Amino acid sequence: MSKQLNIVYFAWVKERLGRDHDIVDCPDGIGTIGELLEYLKDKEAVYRDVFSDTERLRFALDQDFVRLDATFDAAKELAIFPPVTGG
Amino acid sequence: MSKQLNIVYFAWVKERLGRDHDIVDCPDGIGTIGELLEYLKDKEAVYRDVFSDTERLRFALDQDFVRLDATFDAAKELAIFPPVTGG
Amino acid sequence: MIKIRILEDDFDAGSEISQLAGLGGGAVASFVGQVRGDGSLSALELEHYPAMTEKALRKIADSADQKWDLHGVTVIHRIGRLQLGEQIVLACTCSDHRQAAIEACSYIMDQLKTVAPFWKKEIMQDGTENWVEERQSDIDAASSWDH
Amino acid sequence: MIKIRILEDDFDAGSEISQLAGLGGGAVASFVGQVRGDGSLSALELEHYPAMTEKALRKIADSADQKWDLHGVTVIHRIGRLQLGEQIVLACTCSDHRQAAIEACSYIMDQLKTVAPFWKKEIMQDGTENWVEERQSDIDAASSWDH
Repeated sequence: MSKQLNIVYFAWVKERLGRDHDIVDCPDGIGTIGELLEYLKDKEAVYRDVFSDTERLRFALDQDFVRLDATFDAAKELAIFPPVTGG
Repeated sequence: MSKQLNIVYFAWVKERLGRDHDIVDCPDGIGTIGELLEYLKDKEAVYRDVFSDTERLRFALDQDFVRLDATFDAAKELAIFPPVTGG
Repeated sequence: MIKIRILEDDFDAGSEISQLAGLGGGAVASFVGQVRGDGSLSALELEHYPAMTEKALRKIADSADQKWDLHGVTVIHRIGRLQLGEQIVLACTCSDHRQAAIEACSYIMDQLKTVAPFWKKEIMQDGTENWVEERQSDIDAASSWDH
Repeated sequence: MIKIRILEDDFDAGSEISQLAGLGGGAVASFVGQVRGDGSLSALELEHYPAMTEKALRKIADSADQKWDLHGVTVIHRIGRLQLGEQIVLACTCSDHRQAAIEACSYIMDQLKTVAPFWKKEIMQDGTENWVEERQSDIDAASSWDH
């Protein structure tokens, strides 16, 4: 059974995707953020463009920083954004 | 010919000497602060008491920190005080 | 006492510092970052991740509070559009000892630069916009505390 | 711009910080030291060497200004009798870069503790008085910058 994940975007990730979030039905067999990105890139050209270089992206699961190889398990919200530049 | 030196005291040095300055006629042959202190200790008991441990004293000549072996040359003012404790 | 604020409006750094000073330690260190007039810059736009921001700042403040003996920490970060010279961020720490207060303040700023979810966009005088890139010196500064 | 003040009256740290911030750098660091209520302490009496104090503080500020790229430095130190909780000292630095501002502020405080001609006397609640002794940790902190 697929699970639903809310994906939120910030900064140039949001601008280049042209939206601030997606609700994605995540098929079985996709367990890590990296796998999810590959799945999305297969689905839509804009994802291929914006997610092409994962070195330039950072991720948070339920508001905690994680790496590309993190599994999302029961997480409800994935955030994808560039490195932070506050302060 | 002797030279006149204004000596100023601060903190417990001042309190224990019971005065905030002395004007001292400094005889020929006395060139360093250390020699001057020995000269004063010979003259008066209170100096022997307050200047007994020079490790606990700090010195400034014309408002610049110097060490016990500094020569006072043309300096006009010698300050004798404990280590500073501001801030 | 840890105080975290995320604000669109400006803040009064002096009042924040004296509030923290009122907690009674002998040493209060603070850092204020403001929009620096850098050649052709006109303004900054500060975006953040609302659901995460306060949590991330509180985690940084808690971690400072564990590393040093502090009476209090205040962290304020602004969001939205900021003009040249406006205040962006305040980190303020209060301790019995000056090194603890200053080091904790420095640590908070270093961490904030790398793990608080804020993004700066530069609005230039000619109307162009660029997202600020992360700086290696900030990454190095943050990781210098890892030992 | 270097500003040195020796005052009997209190000062407004927030106003001093914002004046320095007005010089335009992106980073303003500050440190405030205040009388810490330490058990049986009632007040502090701050003595200084008037002919030397400003010169010594200016030398410290000049030296910070040479070591780091600063827009301005403010150092304020109070003298006379100070009650618990009262402000004693402010060091504030303004730079384009946060590390420069914070390090310079820390340096100024470390130097001030060892080469500015101030002496603190503690007035205890039972009326006894003691001159504060120098602390080895302050000497070590000041000499840690000598390289």
